[in-house]
Amino acid sequence: MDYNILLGGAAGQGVETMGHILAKTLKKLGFYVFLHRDYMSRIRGGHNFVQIRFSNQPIFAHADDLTVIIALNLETASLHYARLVEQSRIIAVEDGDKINTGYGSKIITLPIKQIVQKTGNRRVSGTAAVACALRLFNMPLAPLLEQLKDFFSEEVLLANKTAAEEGYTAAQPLFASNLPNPWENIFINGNEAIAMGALAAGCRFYAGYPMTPSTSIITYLSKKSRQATILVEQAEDEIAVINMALGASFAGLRAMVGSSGGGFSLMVEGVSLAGMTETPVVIVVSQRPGPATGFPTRTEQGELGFVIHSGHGEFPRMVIALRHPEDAFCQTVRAFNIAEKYQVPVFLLTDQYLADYTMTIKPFDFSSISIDRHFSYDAPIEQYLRYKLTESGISPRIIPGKIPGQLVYLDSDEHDEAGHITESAAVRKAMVDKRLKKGEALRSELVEPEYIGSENPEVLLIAWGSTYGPVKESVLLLNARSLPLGALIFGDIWPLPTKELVRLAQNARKIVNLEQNATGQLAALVRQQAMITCHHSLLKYDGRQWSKDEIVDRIMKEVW
Amino acid sequence: MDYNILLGGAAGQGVETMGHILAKTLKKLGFYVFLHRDYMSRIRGGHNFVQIRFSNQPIFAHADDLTVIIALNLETASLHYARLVEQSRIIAVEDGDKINTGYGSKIITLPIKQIVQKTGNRRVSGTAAVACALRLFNMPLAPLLEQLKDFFSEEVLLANKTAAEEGYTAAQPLFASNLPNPWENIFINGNEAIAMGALAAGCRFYAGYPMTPSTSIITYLSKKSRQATILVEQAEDEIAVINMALGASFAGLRAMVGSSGGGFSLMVEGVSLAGMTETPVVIVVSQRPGPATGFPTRTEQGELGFVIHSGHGEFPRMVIALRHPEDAFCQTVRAFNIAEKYQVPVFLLTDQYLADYTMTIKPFDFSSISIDRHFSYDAPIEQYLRYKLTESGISPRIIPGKIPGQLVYLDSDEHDEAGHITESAAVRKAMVDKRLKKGEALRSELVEPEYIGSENPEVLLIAWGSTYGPVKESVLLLNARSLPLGALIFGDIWPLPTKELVRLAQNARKIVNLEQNATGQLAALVRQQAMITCHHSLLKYDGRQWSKDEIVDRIMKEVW
Amino acid sequence: MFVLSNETAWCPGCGNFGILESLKNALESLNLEPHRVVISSGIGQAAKTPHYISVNMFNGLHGRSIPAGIAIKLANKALTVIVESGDGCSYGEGGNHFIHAIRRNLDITHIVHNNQIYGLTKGQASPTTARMQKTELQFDGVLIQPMNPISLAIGMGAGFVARSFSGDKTHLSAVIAQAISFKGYALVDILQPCPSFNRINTFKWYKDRIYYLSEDYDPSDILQARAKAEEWGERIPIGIIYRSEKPEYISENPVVRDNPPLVDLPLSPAHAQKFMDDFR
Amino acid sequence: MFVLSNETAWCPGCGNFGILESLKNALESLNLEPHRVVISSGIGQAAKTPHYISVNMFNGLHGRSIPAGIAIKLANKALTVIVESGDGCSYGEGGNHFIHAIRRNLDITHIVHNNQIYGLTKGQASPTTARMQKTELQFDGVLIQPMNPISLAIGMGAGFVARSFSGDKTHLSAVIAQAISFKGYALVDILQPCPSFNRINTFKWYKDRIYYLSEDYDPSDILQARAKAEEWGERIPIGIIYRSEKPEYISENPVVRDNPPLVDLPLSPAHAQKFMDDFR
Ligand SMILES: Cc1ncc(C[n+]2csc(CCOP(=O)(O)OP(=O)(O)O)c2C)c(N)n1
Ligand SMILES: Cc1ncc(C[n+]2csc(CCOP(=O)(O)OP(=O)(O)O)c2C)c(N)n1
Ligand code: SF4
Ligand code: SF4
Ligand SMILES: [Mg+2]
Ligand SMILES: [Mg+2]
Repeated sequence: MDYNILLGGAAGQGVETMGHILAKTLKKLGFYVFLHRDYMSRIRGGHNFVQIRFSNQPIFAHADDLTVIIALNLETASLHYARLVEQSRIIAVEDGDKINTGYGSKIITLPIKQIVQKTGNRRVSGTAAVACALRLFNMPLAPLLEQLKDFFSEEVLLANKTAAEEGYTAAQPLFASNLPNPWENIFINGNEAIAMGALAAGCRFYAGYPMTPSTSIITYLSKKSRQATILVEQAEDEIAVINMALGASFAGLRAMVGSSGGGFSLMVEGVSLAGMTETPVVIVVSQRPGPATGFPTRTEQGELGFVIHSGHGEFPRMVIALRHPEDAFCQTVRAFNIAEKYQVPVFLLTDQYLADYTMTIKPFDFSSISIDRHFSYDAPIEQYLRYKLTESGISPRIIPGKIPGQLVYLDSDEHDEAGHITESAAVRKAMVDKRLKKGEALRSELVEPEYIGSENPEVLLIAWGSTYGPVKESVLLLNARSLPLGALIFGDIWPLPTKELVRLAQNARKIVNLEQNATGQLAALVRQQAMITCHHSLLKYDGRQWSKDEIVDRIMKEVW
Repeated sequence: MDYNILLGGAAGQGVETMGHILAKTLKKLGFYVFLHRDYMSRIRGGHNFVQIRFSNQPIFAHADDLTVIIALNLETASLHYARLVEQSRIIAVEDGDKINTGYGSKIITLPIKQIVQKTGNRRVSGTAAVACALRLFNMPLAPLLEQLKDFFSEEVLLANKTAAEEGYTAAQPLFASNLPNPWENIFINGNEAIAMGALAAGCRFYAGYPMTPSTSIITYLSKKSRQATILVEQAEDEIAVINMALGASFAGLRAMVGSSGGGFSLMVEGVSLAGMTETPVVIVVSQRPGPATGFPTRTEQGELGFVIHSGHGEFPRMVIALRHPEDAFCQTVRAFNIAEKYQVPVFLLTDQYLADYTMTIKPFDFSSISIDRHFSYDAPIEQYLRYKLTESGISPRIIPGKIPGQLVYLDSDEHDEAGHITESAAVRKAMVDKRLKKGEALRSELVEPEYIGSENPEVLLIAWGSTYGPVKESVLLLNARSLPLGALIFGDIWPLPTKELVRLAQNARKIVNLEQNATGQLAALVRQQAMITCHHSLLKYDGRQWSKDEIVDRIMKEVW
Repeated sequence: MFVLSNETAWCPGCGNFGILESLKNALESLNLEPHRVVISSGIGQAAKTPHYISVNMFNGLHGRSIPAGIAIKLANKALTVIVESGDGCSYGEGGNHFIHAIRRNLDITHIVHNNQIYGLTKGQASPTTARMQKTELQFDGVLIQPMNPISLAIGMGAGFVARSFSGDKTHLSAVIAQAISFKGYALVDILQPCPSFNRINTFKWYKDRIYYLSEDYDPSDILQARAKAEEWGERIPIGIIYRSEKPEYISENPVVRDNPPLVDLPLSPAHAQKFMDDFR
Repeated sequence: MFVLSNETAWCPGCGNFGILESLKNALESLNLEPHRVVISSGIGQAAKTPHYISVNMFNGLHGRSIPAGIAIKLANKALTVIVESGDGCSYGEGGNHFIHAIRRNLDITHIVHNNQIYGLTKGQASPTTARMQKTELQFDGVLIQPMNPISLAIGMGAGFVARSFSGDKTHLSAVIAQAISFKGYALVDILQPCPSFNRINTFKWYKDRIYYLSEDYDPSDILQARAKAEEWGERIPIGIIYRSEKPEYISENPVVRDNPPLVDLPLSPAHAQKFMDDFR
């Protein structure tokens, strides 16, 4: 079983809340749940929806085919009607008269007038509709009633419960659902996973300036700031954000910032400062379609080239593309360790899709996490030199203020070992070499991309970051059709690990890059770093995430 | 004949002024002159110098070998002594006692005490030294006396003239100089050439915030602002700079900005805005060694990758690397025409070397310049659509305020043809395609790199921008030694023209990139865009420009 | 003349509607022509305003409405230029442009929809959010003092500083019209309820507190103006708090002053040829 | 205790020397330890100051000394944090941080070497350059009004606003020491001759105009302070122009207030495990 419910309406109608209530109910029932958000850049009106896919088998992405539409307004039904599968239903909360008769027997119109009358509340229709959906899937009502408690205040709880009961009786079971085996899980989105990773890694300073789709990271951390003892600062602008993070890091804290492309643009001078001063920092770039303001609430993988090259001058950095919530958590922890080990900026590339989708996964494993700060203040120090030339290029780092007589000089000019301004050609050369050496050393940390698919793929897909879920599912689907295909999905992406790629490329008949952008940025990177040219590009750049169905479709049409 | 004079001293000692006086004197005598600056990021003290190379044959770069050192302080002599050729002299203005006796007969100590006594002025020693140098080359004194008038006020003119006469008698002619054939020329540096290009192209708005080595562009334009009717604004920061330029361009002016890497970092969000809103703008990025504050007064080609990828999101742009002052002039004019034709940002990449060296060249040809603005307000307009979808991707542009009833809506969000915010996937896709189509069209404008060298080069150097002069001279030198070598020097660099490269690469035994940076950014671009891998890299990143001698040396050692 | 769009992306009950209408009234009362008016805006709910009225629009980046607006005016002094954005955009991200625009005193009108919150990004503190107010990000309340844009503007030497309220369209229309007529930088800070995210500074909260400057209030009296600027809390004055003529930028800058609008000048490469003499 | 470097990149006669020495005096008078003091500076001639004195240094980007300094203090409240830079760095490029730092009122000292010019870039106008003063870029003179940082700071609600003069080291040392002792954001704007590029505001120009606030001047009187802040031209007051205690940020922010210096806290992944419950 693999079902997909769309719940839609205008901004302000409670789409988010009802979607989460339904998803959490399904989660509690033990299903694998995947909730995907599609919303507009406005506070009221327009058209927003969530899609809740659930199954008793693991799932990794949203789907296009719909089993049920919960239409909080009429527009929702008409916009998504075409995606309904054969056996399917629309649950409508509007007056029956206004509804398109073309929907025929698919439509279930809830007796909203009565429910409102009975409950004395005009905002309970969503709850009734969700309950009705549960009934269609032959699920018990109790877990929903339980969920309602978490989302509604005492005042309106009763009304919602009543509405749920009414909605539940408005339909008859229609779809078969085998309740899954219970498993321990959490229901978390990519941004929450990043925030959890930061907390686990001991991040004590997060600065930000609100910008979709990065905002929920700072929001979560701010909620926890007292309990977790993490300082969370909303600054006056993104320039302050990055410079604050570097100040905090200099002073000895693990520091992190986040924004999306536009706000990140304002940080790139600071990125360069991190590079020159060898100050560790973790930077989340949560991509949305650009350029400029672009499509604020939609998704794209448009900043790969920009992030790799961001900031003036030459210095090492690491860029990790996050692939799914669990990866987001683990890579965030890893990013802090690498940033401090090599004293470089480490980037976490995510996007609106991954930021906003919520899925059930196994709880994170905290026992395997280690925090490696690479401070060297235990070693005896004669005269501390912040930029001491060493074999590895990595200089000892100490916390200013801790050792009487020892001072830390951090300098944005080209500097000597002590950190003072230099004009010397020889010192310059030594310092450039030192910094770039760290970039070489960093290569030893690289993790090869994850490979999914046939052992000897004829067609090799390459992809990165958040397309992980849809690509994985589509490969499994195509493999099931006996097509010898596989996908290499990059997480570490700069420096680019090329071993697996080179190996698999040798025997592949066709190499195809699949990206959520219009220019094929991974393909360009692979040409540059591995001298491998893709034969075909699958690109999508309308702000909506690739779905597994779309991928299968386009591979069959264009590639096979 | 090919001579090279170094004039050095502390900041504040008049190195700049005296260097220019000497160079201008040589220019007036009809020589080909090349003045190269090396200075520190401070106002007083330290060590600054200029090198003045001159010949009766065309020259294109500075040189390492010195014929004469004019030492305004003792440090100058000791720092540069090793570079003197066999027959050479040091002109020192300090007390003879303090001078290193190791210099032997090379030293000429000017009777500075007497000269100061006679002139009553302590700051005339440089003038005496310059006159002395002229005598060494057996040149007349009169042109120098003439030059002094342009540089000194009435009050000190006489003292300087007297000093010149004294200095002139302090030595005897030593070097043979054939006065060259007179030719009409100008003596100009790269930044002045850019400024002249902007004026010729009808730029009416230049905004900036001081930053070495871009500052002299705004300084020159500001000097001319009334006469040329160009508005020159120093803004509060570089963010204001770029947004002002876009406002001015929207309103109908040709607009330009300039900075170096750090200031440009602050502009990249604005670059993205230019891309999204299709607002023409010309952006000068005058490179200096980074990251961060780096080496403010020195040179590097470190921003190629950054500029090509600058700004979030995907949009077309053009990047032109300037190669020499004449090129700087022509390309600046061209940049304005291309920016307005395709409604894109066009970048001019220069660096401290090119910004600051001054050379004699033929006066610019104004008669061949055309200004093509590509406005379409002559055409009858029904309802004006700023982002009308057209075959070429280029939409008609009108000046707001000129046509009653017609409004211009410029929008940084993804927008429909009229310029209003959209949430539509289809409109998004159409608009991305429209913008990228312009990038394709723009390829038709590309000019192939300049090739210098043997017809069938065994070794193919590739280089870009300001290394033009040194590379050209070194190729000529090596060709003269019958080495079958050639160099392709890129001006247009994004999109990358690849025809010539591919042709020449086919038969070359070795391809070598020569760059003024530490990571080989051109080589990376060529791998990516032409799938050609360089066999060897010649990189220099100590802040000092490649010289022809150094290039010859390293080619002989590492490549041949 | 000035047509308003029927469709906006604003919430019902939002103060932005009153501002939009008042802007239209002001433009019409001044008999301006739509094609000779430009609004430069940033990003935010307020910044969407020009999409809903028939004037030229430069809807640029968050925080950057001022520099674009300044350059538009400089490029074509025949245009009426209005910079319009939210409190976050104008005083937060765009703070540096704000203070330096005051120094420049160019003839533009700066309209700030001050809902004391970041609306579009869903309710974080803006520079004008009250101390200890809880928001969607500052869960324990805002810890830093709010900015008082009126005193800041007066302290920086602005020539026209006004406050109005989106709930009084008559007052607001008149203030905007006067600001546009003022020769120089004119700030109109508008109290604007955001029912979706600011549950403290509601329509009623403002309504209960505002009072109109009396007929005999002399806006040219700087001392009085400074005192008025500090009034905030129980009673909030609205009206033109400070007004005095200062040297306006265009009348000081010979390049703009002594020429027709710069966009009207023809271009010719030959004009630049004379400068070649500098290099001979 | 605090050692000064013998070698600087400054010009003979520059006011920076007096400031450097006064800073040393102030730090010594307060009995601070060098390793517990941090100077965060930007880029410019003034910003080179920390290179010449034995304290920790964060010599960051032009205009960005404030945010780095703020975070250093927040990260380790046991440190004495001084933000030091030029007028261009602090009021021009860094203007937005300046105004918002005042709002935040964190316990840092902001020392501005105000030479009314951009020194390091060779003589362009800064935000404080006088109207009509000719510079190396503004050949016809500066057309926009100078910023008055003292009135701006007072207008924004700063708790400690002082002006001093690099030519009077006794006065300056005392003012800096008081600023450092002040709990909250403290601004010290220092008149500093730049003999190389500012030929108007010379040592003599300042010397002739400055006068000391009298013994009975009450810096807590806001009205008086506002009036003093406006004095500029023939007579320029120096001293602590305004002083009043306001809620200091650290004492307001529970995360910093209720913990040891954050750098001293141990890190353990297990601490975060409890938050997993949010997602069950
Ligand atoms: C550089 C940048 N940072 C952040 C954002 C995200 N953003 C958009 S609107 C906004 C706040 C808007 O607040 P305000 O200006 O007060 O306008 P309102 O929505 O309240 O009218 C922010 C932070 C952005 N678009 N660009
Ligand atoms: C982003 C950026 N823009 C411009 C510069 C160039 N720059 C360096 S110092 C300076 C001005 C310094 O003036 P001020 O802060 O007054 O210091 P002063 O040299 O006068 O002491 C400028 C514009 C820079 N380093 N970074
Ligand atoms: S969020 Fe607030 S400001 Fe924005 S439209 Fe809604 S009510 Fe108005
Ligand atoms: S340029 Fe001015 S501020 Fe800088 S050191 Fe010289 S005199 Fe001082
Ligand atoms: Mg707001
Ligand atoms: Mg200064």
